[in-house]
Amino acid sequence: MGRAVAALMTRDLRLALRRSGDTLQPLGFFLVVTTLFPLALDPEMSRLREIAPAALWVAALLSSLLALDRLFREDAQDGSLEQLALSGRSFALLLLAKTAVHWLLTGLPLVMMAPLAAMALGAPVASVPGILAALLLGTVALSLIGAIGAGLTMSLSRNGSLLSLLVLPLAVPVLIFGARATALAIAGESMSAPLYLLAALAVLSATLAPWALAAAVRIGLE
Amino acid sequence: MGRAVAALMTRDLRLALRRSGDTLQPLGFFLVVTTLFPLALDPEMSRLREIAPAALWVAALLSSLLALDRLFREDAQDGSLEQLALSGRSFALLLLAKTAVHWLLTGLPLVMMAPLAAMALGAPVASVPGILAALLLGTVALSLIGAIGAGLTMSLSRNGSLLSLLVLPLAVPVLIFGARATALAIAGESMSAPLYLLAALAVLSATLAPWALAAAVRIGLE
Amino acid sequence: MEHFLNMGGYARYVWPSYALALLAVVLNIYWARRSLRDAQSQARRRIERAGQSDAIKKGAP
Amino acid sequence: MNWVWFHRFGSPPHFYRLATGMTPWFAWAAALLCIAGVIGGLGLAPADYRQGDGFRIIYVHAPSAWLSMMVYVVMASSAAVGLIWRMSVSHAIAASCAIIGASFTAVALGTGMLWGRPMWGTYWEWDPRLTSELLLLFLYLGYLGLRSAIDDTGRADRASAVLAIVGVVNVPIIHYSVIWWNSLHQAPSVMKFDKPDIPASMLVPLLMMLAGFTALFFALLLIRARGEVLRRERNARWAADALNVAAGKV
Amino acid sequence: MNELTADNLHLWRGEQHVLQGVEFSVRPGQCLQVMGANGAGKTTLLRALCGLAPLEEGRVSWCGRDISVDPESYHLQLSWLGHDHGLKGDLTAAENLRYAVSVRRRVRPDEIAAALVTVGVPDLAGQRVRQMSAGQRRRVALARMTLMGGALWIMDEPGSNLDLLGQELVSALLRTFLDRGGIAVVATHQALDLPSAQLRPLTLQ
Amino acid sequence: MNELTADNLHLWRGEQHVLQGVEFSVRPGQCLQVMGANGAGKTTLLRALCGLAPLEEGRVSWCGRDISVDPESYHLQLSWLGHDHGLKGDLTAAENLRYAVSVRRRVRPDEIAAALVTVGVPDLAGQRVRQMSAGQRRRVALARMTLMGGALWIMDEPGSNLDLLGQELVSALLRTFLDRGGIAVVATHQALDLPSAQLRPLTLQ
Ligand code: HEM
Ligand SMILES: Nc1ncnc2c1ncn2[C@@H]1O[C@H](COP(=O)(O)OP(=O)(O)OP(=O)(O)O)[C@@H](O)[C@H]1O
Ligand SMILES: Nc1ncnc2c1ncn2[C@@H]1O[C@H](COP(=O)(O)OP(=O)(O)OP(=O)(O)O)[C@@H](O)[C@H]1O
Ligand SMILES: [Mg+2]
Ligand SMILES: [Mg+2]
Repeated sequence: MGRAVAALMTRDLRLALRRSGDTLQPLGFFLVVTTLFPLALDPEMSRLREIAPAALWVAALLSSLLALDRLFREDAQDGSLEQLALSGRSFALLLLAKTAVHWLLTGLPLVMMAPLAAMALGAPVASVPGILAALLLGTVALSLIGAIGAGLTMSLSRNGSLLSLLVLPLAVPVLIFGARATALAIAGESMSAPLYLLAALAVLSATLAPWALAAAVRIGLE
Repeated sequence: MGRAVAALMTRDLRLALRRSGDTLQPLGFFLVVTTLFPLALDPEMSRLREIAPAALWVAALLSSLLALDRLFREDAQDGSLEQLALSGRSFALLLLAKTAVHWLLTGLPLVMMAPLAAMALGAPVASVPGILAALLLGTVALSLIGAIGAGLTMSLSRNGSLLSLLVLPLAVPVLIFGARATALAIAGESMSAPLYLLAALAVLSATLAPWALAAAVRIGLE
Repeated sequence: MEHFLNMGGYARYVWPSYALALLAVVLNIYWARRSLRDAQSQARRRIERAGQSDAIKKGAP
Repeated sequence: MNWVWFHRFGSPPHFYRLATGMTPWFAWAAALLCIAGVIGGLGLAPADYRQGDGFRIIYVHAPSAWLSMMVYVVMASSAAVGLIWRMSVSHAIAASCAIIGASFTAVALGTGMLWGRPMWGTYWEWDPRLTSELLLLFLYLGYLGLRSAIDDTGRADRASAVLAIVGVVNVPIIHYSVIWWNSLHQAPSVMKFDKPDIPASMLVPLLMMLAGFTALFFALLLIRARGEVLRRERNARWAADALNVAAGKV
Repeated sequence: MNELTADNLHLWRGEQHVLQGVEFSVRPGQCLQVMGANGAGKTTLLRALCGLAPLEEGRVSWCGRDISVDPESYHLQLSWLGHDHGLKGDLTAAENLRYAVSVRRRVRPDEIAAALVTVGVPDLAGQRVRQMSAGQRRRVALARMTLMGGALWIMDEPGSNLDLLGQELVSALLRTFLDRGGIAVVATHQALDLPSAQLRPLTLQ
Repeated sequence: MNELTADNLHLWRGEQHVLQGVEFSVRPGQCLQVMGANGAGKTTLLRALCGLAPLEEGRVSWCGRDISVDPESYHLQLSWLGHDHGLKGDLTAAENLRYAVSVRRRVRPDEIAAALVTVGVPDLAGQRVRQMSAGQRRRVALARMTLMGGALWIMDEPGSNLDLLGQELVSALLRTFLDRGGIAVVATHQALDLPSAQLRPLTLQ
């Protein structure tokens, strides 16, 4: 099983690197959005600091949304998803592996860029570790939730907006708790409460996602 | 020629809005996206009003990017783009028609939603016309720029797509001027300067787009 | 009565609320019964088609 | 334990008969309770000492808000049953819930906004409870959108079932949002398990309305579900009996 | 008079010299059957003839004029069927045909229905292409060929995914087209059932 | 002993009753050739046999056990080739094969090279699938079949887009597989060149 997962993940990573543009798009979007906020309002650091959490998290959520649509659709169209479904390995696990790649390509870069973005938005240095932790948990949850939506809309070609309509309401709790945690971190207060809730959400989605993914994608393959 | 363009546009529209209910989806999408910002902040109208411009324009960028990825790719994969290229009609015009549909599906709904969204984000009523004008110009520019990017992506698809890397830098000025104009409108000041710049950008991309599109997509079809 | 309709100055808010609720109830009843009727007529049509195909299979006129 | 009742319930013909028989009961209960509740709420109950007569909105607001959540739970659980035991009947029930739930969520939002104007001085406030209710509406819309996007009923059932189950997580968040965040919205006073803190003359009509709306929901549900069951029926025989049409005699 | 000529076509794909000086000329009523092993260059040649793939050397001319001079009027004469059929899965067969053909000319619903009858899928007019079988899709694509009109058909393996009746259908369509004075270029692995007078074989290696 | 049995399979597509009580059983060394006109239901049947399409009625069983009981161990025995070949265009042939097969079993580079030789595209190991011809892609997909192992092959029109040598290649691959005691289910429009003892025809309408 380990080899299967490894093979699938390397395949997807290599494909992503071959089309570097698609891979970098969410990151670029994230950058544009986070820089747009300071530009939009005349930059007084105090103000920026107040909206920094919102900016960070909305940017994170939307940029993870950007790459979702492609997550399963192409594999479904060229028939390689059937091959996975019939590989005799746990389909849920394989799809989880694909989701993990999605996180590596959209979530992880955000986490690594967060310090930069946070600074740009005027958050104090001390708050960075907290922000990192929050983003780490949050992006994981977002990738998992988003993957379920992608699986459900995989075989429906036309709807760009349906996917977001399905995913965003589900993703909002993550957004709320993440933003509060970040706000608290920036304010220098204890962020443990929302962080716990984030962790809970991450765990919940991690437990729910595998079967939901497998079920959704199987239905899409019929 | 008129019939050709009409046929193509109705085709793409019908593909996007298979059922009458689908028409509402873009609207729902914007409702959700604009809902995100207030959620991420703890609600105080004053601050909402400040991020309203950024929020609106982020939504605009996102929606155009979401739909962009599939603007030409699907037609290229299933071979219907070749059919258009060999239809004996002006290819540039046909591609422009596709871009127009893209705007109808992503830009127009946003423009129509803008009053509501602006209010929800706490912008004063007086500011609505200005915001509308800015969004109208801005979304047109975004759609055209995005289309060029998508076309180039196709042509480069052998060594991976560079969509975002092409589109985002070009889109940034639109966003900046747009957000600036919106901010001024909300503040109740004169927004003519950024509005002129937006108009200039829209015109520029409208003049560049047709031949750039045709050239890029032809290369992609080889 | 006057007093009742006035709702202590809150008429502008109370009555629309009740109207809205009533509207929703009525619409729901209408929609539900219509969907049932549609389904039934659909089923009838399908049954008749099935019946005909049976007849054809049996070679009956 | 014996599952006979479960399987009988799962058999379309039996369910269809059962539903046909039970609908009028729920309908009448709903009618009586709602009328009584409205009379009691608008007429008999005294004006609130703080909110004056404005509080009377509660008699439509709270019940519809309560339905908005209960319906989703019903939808999600029957969807789960349908997914696990491949029961077309419970899929039919789930499919019937969505529109009802969506409309009552809209009513809760509307009445709430109408109530908010006099009480909070604004129609809309980005308050957790309010926002989460709005999200519930989006959940319903997403469910409906997904269903309408899939042609084949069977696939639509299974796919939307997954969505409903995943989305149920948000319901407790709506319910407890008032407690978790310092919300403008008032905390549960009726839905509290210890003894409620409203005078009986106000409380009784509210309870009547709650019961009435719930009954109304089940009546609507049974009507719709019958239709949905018929739509999913491939073996025409019992359907023919149910519709008293003789199959083949055409 | 219509005529499709290719002289000395050269085309590289990557490192590979795929078309090495291909030459031919086809006149009305003739069908050029392009044969060759997998990877011989049939598709490449056909795309070059359509003007989709740029040539390194040589020229394709229609009625004596190089097609790159005025491609649009050349394309008005041309109907193309490639490996993939160019239908939208979310549209019904009838919609697909209507929109595709309307781009070139005004088309009446009864024409479309008639075309679907000729290709043997009369009752699929209202069905989504996504919900069709591989062969049914190919047939709908053939229906588009018959509707697009034009004096030149270029088809890449028209018979793929078709059953035996389908293979005959392809030959029949070609025969009627050629008899009406059309010019056809067809890449195929199966033999075409055409009178040898009309058949001009061309084998690539 | 391995055996694939289908009893009384019923399946609807939309309003259409596609599979109407299909029944058969195939034993090692036998190839079930599924035939039928376009739209007869071949692909649907094959997908149902794989467990991709849910049946309304009837059961498919492998070695006497219903495949829906323990699908994973059944799928370990199964290799599937559908209408579309399931290769990633941006990966080379060798990469495609390595990743696809590694999901099931450990595979050595020389095995992959050998497989590419057997299907007749020895020099394409390093070429992107996007840059291959239709037939070359199909051959790479066939190479995957030979590498995936398993005792049951289910193939949907393996010969589509293949030249004549390619058609023979398919028959040859099947022969060796059957001789090794494999079970094959193949939907095709062309005749398969197999000893009639091994061939079990099944025609759908
Ligand atoms: C758009 C605005 C509003 C929304 C979306 C909303 C939403 C809700 C929801 C979802 C519930 C159900 C609570 C539960 O059972 O857990 C509820 C109950 C209730 N709401 Fe609102 N509400 C709004 C405005 C208001 C206003 C302005 C008031 C009065 C000041 C109000 C008073 C109540 C009361 C008294 C209950 C019953 C609480 C209980 O006894 O459990 N609501 N509302
Ligand atoms: N984009 C490309 N880059 C590099 N080589 C290519 C490209 N496209 C095709 N080739 C090579 O050119 C040769 C001819 O390809 P072509 O598709 O014309 O073959 P074909 O005759 O159509 O084969 P088939 O019968 O399988 O369709 C093949 O060897 C293929 O590998
Ligand atoms: N998703 C679907 N919805 C409705 N009908 C469908 C769907 N998929 C297939 N069909 C119908 O089912 C029938 C069988 O399709 P199938 O693909 O099995 O045919 P086939 O035997 O593979 O044909 P071909 O030889 O062309 O591949 C066809 O008539 C098709 O129209
Ligand atoms: Mg070819
Ligand atoms: Mg098939």
